[in-house]
Amino acid sequence: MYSPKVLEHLDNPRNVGTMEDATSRGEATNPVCGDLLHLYLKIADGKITASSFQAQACPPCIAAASILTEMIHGVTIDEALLLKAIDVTQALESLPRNKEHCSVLAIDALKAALKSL
Amino acid sequence: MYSPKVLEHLDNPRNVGTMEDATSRGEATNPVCGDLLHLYLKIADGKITASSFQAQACPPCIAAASILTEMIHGVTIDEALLLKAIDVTQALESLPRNKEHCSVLAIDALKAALKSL
Amino acid sequence: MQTPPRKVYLDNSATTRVDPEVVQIILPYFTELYGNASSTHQWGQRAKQAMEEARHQVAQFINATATEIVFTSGGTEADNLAIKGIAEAHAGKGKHIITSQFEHPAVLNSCKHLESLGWNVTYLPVYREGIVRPADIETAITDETVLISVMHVNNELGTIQPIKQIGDLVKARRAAGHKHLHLHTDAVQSVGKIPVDVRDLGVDLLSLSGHKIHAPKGVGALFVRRGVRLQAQSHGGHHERDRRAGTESVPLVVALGKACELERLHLQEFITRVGNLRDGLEAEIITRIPNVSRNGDTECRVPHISNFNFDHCEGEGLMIALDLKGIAVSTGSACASGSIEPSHVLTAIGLDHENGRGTLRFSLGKETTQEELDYLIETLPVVVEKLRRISPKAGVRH
Amino acid sequence: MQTPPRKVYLDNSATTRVDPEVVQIILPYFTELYGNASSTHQWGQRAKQAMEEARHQVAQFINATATEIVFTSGGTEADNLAIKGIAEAHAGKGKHIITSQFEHPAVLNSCKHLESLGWNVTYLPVYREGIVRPADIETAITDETVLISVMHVNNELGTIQPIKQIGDLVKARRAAGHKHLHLHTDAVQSVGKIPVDVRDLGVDLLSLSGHKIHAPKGVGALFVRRGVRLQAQSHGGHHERDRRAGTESVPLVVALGKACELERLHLQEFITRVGNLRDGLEAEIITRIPNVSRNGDTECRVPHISNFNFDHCEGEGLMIALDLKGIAVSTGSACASGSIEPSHVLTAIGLDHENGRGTLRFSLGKETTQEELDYLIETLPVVVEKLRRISPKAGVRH
Ligand SMILES: Cc1ncc(COP(=O)(O)O)c(C=O)c1O
Ligand SMILES: Cc1ncc(COP(=O)(O)O)c(C=O)c1O
Ligand code: FES
Ligand code: FES
Repeated sequence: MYSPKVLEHLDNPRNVGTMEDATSRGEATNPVCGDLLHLYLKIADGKITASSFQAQACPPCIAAASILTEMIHGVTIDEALLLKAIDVTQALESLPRNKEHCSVLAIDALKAALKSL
Repeated sequence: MYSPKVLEHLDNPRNVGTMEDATSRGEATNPVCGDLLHLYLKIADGKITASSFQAQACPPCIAAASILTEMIHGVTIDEALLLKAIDVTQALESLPRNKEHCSVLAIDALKAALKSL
Repeated sequence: MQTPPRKVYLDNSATTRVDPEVVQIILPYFTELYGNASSTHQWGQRAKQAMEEARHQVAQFINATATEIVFTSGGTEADNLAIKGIAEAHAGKGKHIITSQFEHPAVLNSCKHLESLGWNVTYLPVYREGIVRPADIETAITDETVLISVMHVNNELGTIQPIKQIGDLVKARRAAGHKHLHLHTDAVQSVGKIPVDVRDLGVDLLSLSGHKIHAPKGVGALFVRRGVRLQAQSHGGHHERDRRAGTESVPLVVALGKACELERLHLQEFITRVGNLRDGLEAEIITRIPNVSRNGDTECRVPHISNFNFDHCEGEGLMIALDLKGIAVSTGSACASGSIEPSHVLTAIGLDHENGRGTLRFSLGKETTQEELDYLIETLPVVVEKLRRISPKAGVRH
Repeated sequence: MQTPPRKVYLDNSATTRVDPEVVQIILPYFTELYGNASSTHQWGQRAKQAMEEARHQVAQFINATATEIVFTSGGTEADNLAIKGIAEAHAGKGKHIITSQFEHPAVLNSCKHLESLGWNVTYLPVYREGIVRPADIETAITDETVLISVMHVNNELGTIQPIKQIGDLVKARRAAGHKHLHLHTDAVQSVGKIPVDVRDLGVDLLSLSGHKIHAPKGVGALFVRRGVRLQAQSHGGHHERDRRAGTESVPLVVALGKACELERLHLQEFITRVGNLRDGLEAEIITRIPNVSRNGDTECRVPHISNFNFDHCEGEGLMIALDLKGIAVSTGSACASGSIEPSHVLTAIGLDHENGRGTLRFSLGKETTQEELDYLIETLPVVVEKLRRISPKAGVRH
């Protein structure tokens, strides 16, 4: 049902946890499924130099958050603002139709974190 | 579905055919299924000394007529009049519920033949 | 003389032997790949994959797409779902159905059930040849008509119905604004025997059944053209895209897929080989046995069915006599057995008690051999003659 | 340390592995004894015999008589037939049904369908313990009530419902003149797991499903007490004494019969052995993993199901993580998978999003071993801990 990439990220999620010295953080929830995502960013010179996440969420949501932290590593804020849910989904190879909103949650958390700057 | 006895009589029906020198004959039809039975009797000294049948009918009906010709062999008219459909059915070991009327047809033909005396 | 075969099965329209290749392929789904296709773990996903592959195989065989295939427990359920499913979903547009007098009981009794709920049903005649006339359909259609259901091939006679012509007619009506008109065909007896192409036929719904094409009993499928609204008849979980609730029988579904693939690969060969065998059989019967006649049109029919009437005999007696010799045939539809009513199919083509009672259906299969038919041809005249000797009427007319 | 087993199937409430003995016994019905049970020749009669023997086996297992057993394509069809069949046959007497909030979708959605046709349905609460209260039924019954349908065992929690008490209540009402009151129980999850006796329970109808008791998917049965009037839902031939049209799947029916026989012979052993395994598993989970709780009554339940909530985890994540380790479990009912709604069963026992999302169901089977559970017990704490480390909430409360 889930792509190998999703399963791999679920089995071995990247950049898990809080970040003491985060320069910004963002939160997103999906009221329908109750999934919750926290994203922490460290930004220096207009670039994302580190990120981490916490999630109480379904597997694709965890995978989306995990891969997002990889995708935004070393990326400028402007570039990060251009990222869309579909980019996350494609990075995960694919998501079941009824789970595509999980990528949206990851992007929402990113937007929230960048807004909090 | 049919008892071995029914099948045996169907495979090897007794006393088939018309009888040139019959002393009486009886006919019975079932209007529902269209089955038709002719019974021929030779009677001497109040006893049935020979019988034969013709049928355009379903298997249990043929078997019923066939076994009836055996059952009435050497029997007095009074005894023959006492025969009932259930006796024929029992002689055939058993009949499916919806085929019990086939024995009735055989008995009807017998009654008709005896009445024509 | 060679010793005759002891078992000759010529009742392939009643049911078929499961292909050993099909059996082989389903075995793992009992004891290894036994997951529930609704489960999201490995066991479930493997089962689901297998099921979806089977769905493709079925779709490919009838030129449909996989999402248009709904798996059911058999032909009867497919017919019920088609007829009641369309009726319930479109009752707001009208309550009229057109069908034929000699449909399978699954169709007829679904229609009768709807009649009891206030629907109007027109049962079209099929004439002596056992073929529905499109002109009759044209006459019967009203604005209230939501469904036409005509079988592709009749199970007793083997006659092929003009579905494509009816399909054209339906398309024309629909183009003229009669949007709620649907066409269903019960193809249980045509699939695997003649080419069946849902696009070419122009049908909206088509039923098929596994056990008529060498898959096990208990599985079938309904083709539902994309966009056709249908009310599910089985309520429960979200199986089959909400069109049929109930845990799918993965092994049976896999069997149906494989059977469709095999039938697809061997269809042309079947038509030629079995058609020749059947024609040879008929020629022999006609030559060797007096007072016989064939029922139904002898041109427009499937290659494997032959329906004969033997005057002055009773069909059940013939059937049992042949059975005692190891030969399986049927007198009319298997479904009607055990009742003494004459088959509704024979009645529909105008045969009465007298002319319809000596009827036998021989239905050949992909495994039928000339040697088996030779045995039948030797046995049949003896059996017929024996019953005729018992008959009071045979003498009269001979 | 021994190498852990690679495949541990603990989802026996979703479906079971077909017993190899059952597979062996059905094989001849595919390629040798392949007749249609409606055919009157040898092939057909052999098939029919086998089917009737199976009917006896099923009947014997639940203390019914053979003629009271109607074979269906599964539990879903049995539930549909029971509910809609009773409703349609007795609508003249009233249009009220009583059921519970946590029935299987086959029951719930059949009831919802009837609601759309103007029926009144009362959905009884099941409380925190997941058990219907007979007093609530007593309150809900009106003279209009024609059917009470309460499941024997809930599929997610394993809790046993007081069917016998409800049966007594129904008998009392009936004795007092309420003749059209019927009692149905969905026993799909109790048959083969605890003793099931239709006379003792006092039910009029009871559903069971083959694939939950080591027969293949695609077959089930409905017990219909002698004398109970039921409207067939599948229209067609005269199969199953006119209660369910459609060519019966002889191999699957034979499988169901054999499975019932095997379950009957091994029921007591199952209860003891698997009950001990389950209790041991629960003790270990509670000891080794903090912040867990069991859902549903822990006394009045079947021996093989265990339903846990793991705080600050998401059930699907746990399930998939275990799946990656070769262990199959489920989060709620398999039928609900693929949707993001919380299970209606968990909602019914008062669990909300927050408290219900970390729920796993372990369902043991007759083949489950201690070694398999040891592997689970080693794996589970690691998996839970890993997900909790990701969770923003776990930190807050630990
Ligand atoms: C034309 C036709 N339709 C429907 C059916 C019913 O299909 P099934 O036997 O799978 O229920 C049959 C077979 O009996 C048939 O011949
Ligand atoms: C309690 C209950 N009822 C009914 C069913 C449906 O039975 P089937 O899977 O045979 O359609 C199930 C299984 O999913 C069940 O657990
Ligand atoms: S299921 Fe809701 S975000 Fe994934
Ligand atoms: S079926 Fe009519 S007499 Fe036998």
